[in-house]
Amino acid sequence: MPEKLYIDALREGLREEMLRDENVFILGEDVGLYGGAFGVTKGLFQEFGEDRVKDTPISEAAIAGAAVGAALCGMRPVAEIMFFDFFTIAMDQLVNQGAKNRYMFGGKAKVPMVIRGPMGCGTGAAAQHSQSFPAVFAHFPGLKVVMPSTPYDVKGLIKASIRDDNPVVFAEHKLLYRVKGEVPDEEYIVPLGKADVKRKGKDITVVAGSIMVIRALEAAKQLEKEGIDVEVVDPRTLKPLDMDTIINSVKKTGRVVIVEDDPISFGWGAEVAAGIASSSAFDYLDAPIKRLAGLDIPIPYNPNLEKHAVPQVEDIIKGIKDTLR
Amino acid sequence: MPEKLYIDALREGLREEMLRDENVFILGEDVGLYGGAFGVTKGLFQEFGEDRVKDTPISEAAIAGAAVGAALCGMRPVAEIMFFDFFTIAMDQLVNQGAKNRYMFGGKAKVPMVIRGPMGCGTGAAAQHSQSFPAVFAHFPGLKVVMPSTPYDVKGLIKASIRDDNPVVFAEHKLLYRVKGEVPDEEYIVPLGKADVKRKGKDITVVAGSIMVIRALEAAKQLEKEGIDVEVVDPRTLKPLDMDTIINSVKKTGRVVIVEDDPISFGWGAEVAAGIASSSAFDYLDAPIKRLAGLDIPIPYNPNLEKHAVPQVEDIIKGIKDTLR
Amino acid sequence: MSLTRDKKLWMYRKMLEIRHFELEVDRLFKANMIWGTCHLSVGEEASAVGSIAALEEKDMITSTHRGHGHCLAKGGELPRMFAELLGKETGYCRGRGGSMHIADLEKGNLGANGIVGGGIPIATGAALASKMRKDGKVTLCFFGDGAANQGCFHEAVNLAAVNKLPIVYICENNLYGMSVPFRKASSVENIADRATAYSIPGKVVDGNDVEAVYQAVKEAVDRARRGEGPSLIENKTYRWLGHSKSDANVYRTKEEIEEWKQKCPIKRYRQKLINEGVASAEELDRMEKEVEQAIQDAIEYAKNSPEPRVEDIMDGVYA
Amino acid sequence: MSLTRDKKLWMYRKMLEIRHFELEVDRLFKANMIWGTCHLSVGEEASAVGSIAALEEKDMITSTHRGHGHCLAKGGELPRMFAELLGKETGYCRGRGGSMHIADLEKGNLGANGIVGGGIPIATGAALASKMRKDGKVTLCFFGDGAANQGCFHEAVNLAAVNKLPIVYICENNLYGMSVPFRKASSVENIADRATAYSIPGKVVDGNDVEAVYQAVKEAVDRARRGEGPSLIENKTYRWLGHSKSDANVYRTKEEIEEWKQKCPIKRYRQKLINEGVASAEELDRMEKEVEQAIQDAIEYAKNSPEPRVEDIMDGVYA
Ligand SMILES: Cc1ncc(C[n+]2csc(CCOP(=O)(O)OP(=O)(O)O)c2C)c(N)n1
Ligand SMILES: Cc1ncc(C[n+]2csc(CCOP(=O)(O)OP(=O)(O)O)c2C)c(N)n1
Ligand SMILES: [Mg+2]
Ligand SMILES: [Mg+2]
Repeated sequence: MPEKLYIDALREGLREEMLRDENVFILGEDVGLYGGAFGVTKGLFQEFGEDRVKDTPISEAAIAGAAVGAALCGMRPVAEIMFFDFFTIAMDQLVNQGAKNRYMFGGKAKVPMVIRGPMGCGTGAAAQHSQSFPAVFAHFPGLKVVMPSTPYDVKGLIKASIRDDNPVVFAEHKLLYRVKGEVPDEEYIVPLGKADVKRKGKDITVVAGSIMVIRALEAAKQLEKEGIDVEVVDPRTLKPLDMDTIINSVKKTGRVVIVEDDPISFGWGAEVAAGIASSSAFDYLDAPIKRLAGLDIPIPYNPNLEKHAVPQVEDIIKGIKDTLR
Repeated sequence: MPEKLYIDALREGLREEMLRDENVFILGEDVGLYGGAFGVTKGLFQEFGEDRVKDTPISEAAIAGAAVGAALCGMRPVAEIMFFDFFTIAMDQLVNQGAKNRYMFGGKAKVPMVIRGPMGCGTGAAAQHSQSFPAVFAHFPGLKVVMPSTPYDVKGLIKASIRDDNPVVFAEHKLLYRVKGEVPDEEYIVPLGKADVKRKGKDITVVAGSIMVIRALEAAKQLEKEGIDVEVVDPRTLKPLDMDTIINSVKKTGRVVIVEDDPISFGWGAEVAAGIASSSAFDYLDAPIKRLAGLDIPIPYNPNLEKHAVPQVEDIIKGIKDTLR
Repeated sequence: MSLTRDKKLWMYRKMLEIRHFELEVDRLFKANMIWGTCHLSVGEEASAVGSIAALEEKDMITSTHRGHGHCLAKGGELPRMFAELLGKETGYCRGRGGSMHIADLEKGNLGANGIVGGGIPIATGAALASKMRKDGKVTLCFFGDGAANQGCFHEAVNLAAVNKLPIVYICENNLYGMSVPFRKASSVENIADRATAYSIPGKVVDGNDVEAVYQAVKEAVDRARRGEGPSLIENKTYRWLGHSKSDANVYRTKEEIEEWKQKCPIKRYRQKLINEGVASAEELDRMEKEVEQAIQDAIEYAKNSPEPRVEDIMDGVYA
Repeated sequence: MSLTRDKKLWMYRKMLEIRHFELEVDRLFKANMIWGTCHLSVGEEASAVGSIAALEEKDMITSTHRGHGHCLAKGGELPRMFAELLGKETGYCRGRGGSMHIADLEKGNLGANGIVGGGIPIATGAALASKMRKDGKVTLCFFGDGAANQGCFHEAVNLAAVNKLPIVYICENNLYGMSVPFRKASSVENIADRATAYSIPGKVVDGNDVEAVYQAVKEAVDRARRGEGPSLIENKTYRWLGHSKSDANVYRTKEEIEEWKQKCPIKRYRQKLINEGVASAEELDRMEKEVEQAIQDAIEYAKNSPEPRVEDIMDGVYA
């Protein structure tokens, strides 16, 4: 299978859906000629023209709101928000309008839109350009929340998200854009709501999302040498959340470490932990559920501090060993 | 001790702090002559004048942002947002500015502000005027989140919040405004970060917040007749979250039900459950942790549906019995 | 753009329908038959009707928390509206939405909105869809004077203007945003003056003159349909009743309210229609009777409709 | 409002300081000595300096992502700025903030901002505080042409206008918001024209003429200090370099950039100072040498400063 960068796989997914359905269009800041701040939409403007790859003013609320309105009228907008932190500016339009419209209209409207952008730290962009908080959107009924970790997933999931008839928050991660992985040439989609066992193992379950999947796999690789067999489960979508796959894994291994890159308090790991603790897996647990996550701080600029703000491979290795002890 | 309404106790707290410190002022929509949509600020305009009880345009982002700016300059603004749902409009100013300013400026600024408003359903206000989502703010480092359930607490906590040098999200509940309770005449404050055991019991711990404290206490009263002795713990503040009090209670009773009125997925109950599951209380648990919460739906208008959208006293009784079985 | 007799009578009838509908709603509210809250537009009927009269059927609107009039003028049906207010399964939102969320997508009503200003970006997105699809539709976006101070107003109008979208922004300036007088909340003489900030046409209209509203909006709609972009129209009007169900009206004088009642858009239009010989007093009285009857029938329908079933409570969150 | 010789020389020196500071930052960036990203204002120095020259020391500013110039003009110290960019404990933010978050509260700089438009409501709140405290301070609020399309711009300026707050909004229009040309993003000839929407004075200024900027801002500051409310000033200018560290500049022509380089605000002012006999070429050259030396010293200081300690990582989230 050909190897591709996450960013290229994502772009391919966008492009294929635009070719497939003329209602799909892209809007956002600098998505046109410039190709997006991170280059995700590079070349699409040239291929599809300025109507379908639309530069907007710097107006995040209007971007999201216009996407909601266009979606209500049958278009399938894909809105890019330049950094995940800026989703907060578009919050009302996402959670009070897009998410609620269908239910409060009595199940009579569809809002097929995607709003996407990069979260996460690791590039020195500091407090207002580095936060991950996908859990926030998963708390609002009516939204779906996707958090792909590999080139394969990002392509399959963006396609599924665009075809989904609901508003989807699509959380990428800056550090993943340059990660390589296998991506088939044939068309495929990855359905929303299915977790993926990224590595099979029998000693302990690591539930990791987004960038932490990469780090968890690296930790697993290193621990393998010490004879520790780690299973890595990637929820892939937070809403719907595939607790079954997670619970089955925990039942098998009896131990679980959850790894996320958002601030630990009230992050998505809490929901996963709570889900396990109130599930049938409870009786299989041989150790307390361990959560590894970002510190409860805004992301600092200094590279060394920044690195310490979220779990690294070493932290995951340590967390696993602590739980196995 | 005199009995007072929650709304009156809250107003007393505001008034006392305004008398105590001339830097405290109120701003928001219709807070002046009108006295606020729910009447929280009634009379304060007449007493303190329009400079200190300031009607604003309908501009939630500017209200929050102006509060941040005024707080940076040493004022102590108390901003009213008419309904909790509208906090989303002010989100960026709260989470990217107010919450992060101090840390990203190297610990050199203070943002002593309170932003308050009513959450919750039960009045037929439907999807855009009924949602509770305090957990969202608790996920952003730099914010404190308070969620008072009684007249005593609301007065003591608003005073503590106003005196706190950090931005505080103060989540009231519409249905609590008319609840009565004892409020001493002498001055007091309730410190942020201290949970309160609202009822002592030995058979099971119920962790309930905001309106659910009232319902949990009612459930406990009814279960007492059946010989079930329920301990009700009210976290009171979500950030800081007093896990110690909760953990100690769970160690004592060995069983726990968490009751909240926000949508269950990724709500604050998840954090509490996760906290218990990764704590020293884990070994004391005789049953899986039970979470009762709102359904994952926008709040419906129809009163019967609305009632079924969040836990009622009967649901809590049932949840407790299920966990004791 | 001269109005046909039919159109004139349609406008009169719609205003009557709205007036009687809302007075009945007020009555039902006071009788505790309606849950929650609602916002009545009594006194403002000419703005909704005159504006929407300028549309074709395929065109779209977004409405506000004070949206009954817009819904009715855009073809909303009385029985389903009452049913919604009574929280019934037969209502526009199957009882899930209530007054603030009535939408009628088939008729091009993209919904009332509980968020002040919330509909403005949505309308703009609808107009963007029309432009991309070249479907020839125009969107009318209603909002209040208070809403014009929301950031999303600014963002959306600018977005529409740079893209020359087929949309008309209609500010219904009733001089108050809840209790706060227009002049205390908005630093501008007329909301229409804000058009300058986007280089689009802005026009102040006597919002109680249904034909004046029609003419102004028609011109803007035609312009939009020709692909020349958005306009901003401000209908100056007044709400006779309180802001919502609980409102002691402390912020307005009785005299001011009385003065505006004298400017009743319906009475005024009735006189005009009679003076111009469009219809006789008797014809108009008969029409009013019909409207009243339709409203009573609709209330009956709503009362007799079934409640939503609790088993269905999770329905409709996701498509 | 005639300028003293000292003031003129101060303005020239500050522009030089900013220019040389930023060129050094660019160099350090390219040498991988600076982490993250940063936005340089080379070519726009007259806007920051002329505006802030109109302030008294006690006055306040809010700045932007392109904020080095504002910080320096408001009294920011070179060593602490370099130290911040190098992520050092001695930096303005103890290495926690970096370029986009430098604040200097003691000098009245309420901070750069990573959120485009994010500082506008904050500045407005600062001005509200001044009005309530009657402390006589005026706040200057800087933002870009792109930021003027954010909703918070609209909300904040309206809030300031209805309250007659002591604030001056300064739009630094450099013709682009990242890659998007002003005309494609903003449906208005001049951002200053938006003043009409709030009934406040609006003025377009040649942003590369430091004295013109000073005069316009001074007038607005005086007005604000007299309690007459806000103004909106638009400094038309241009950034010579890319938007941020990674920018291939595909959206602008070489010719356009070259043309603006010809309008260099520093060269222009130098000529003026010499022509008017304010200073000789030698004096100005000497000044430039001093500035260059100060910058080299500052870089040394920054390089030799300690890194923040990981043990302190949790410090400063809460007061
Ligand atoms: C975002 C938001 N803020 C506040 C409210 C509460 N509220 C409902 S209607 C209203 C007044 C709106 O004024 P205007 O836009 O002039 O419309 P009008 O009610 O006068 O028709 C307010 C403040 C709301 N629903 N949404
Ligand atoms: C809310 C927000 N949206 C987008 C960005 C990304 N961004 C940073 S600077 C910039 C352009 C800003 O343009 P302008 O206001 O004209 O300032 P300039 O960069 O030209 O000085 C953009 C889009 C951001 N930082 N914040
Ligand atoms: Mg109004
Ligand atoms: Mg610019």
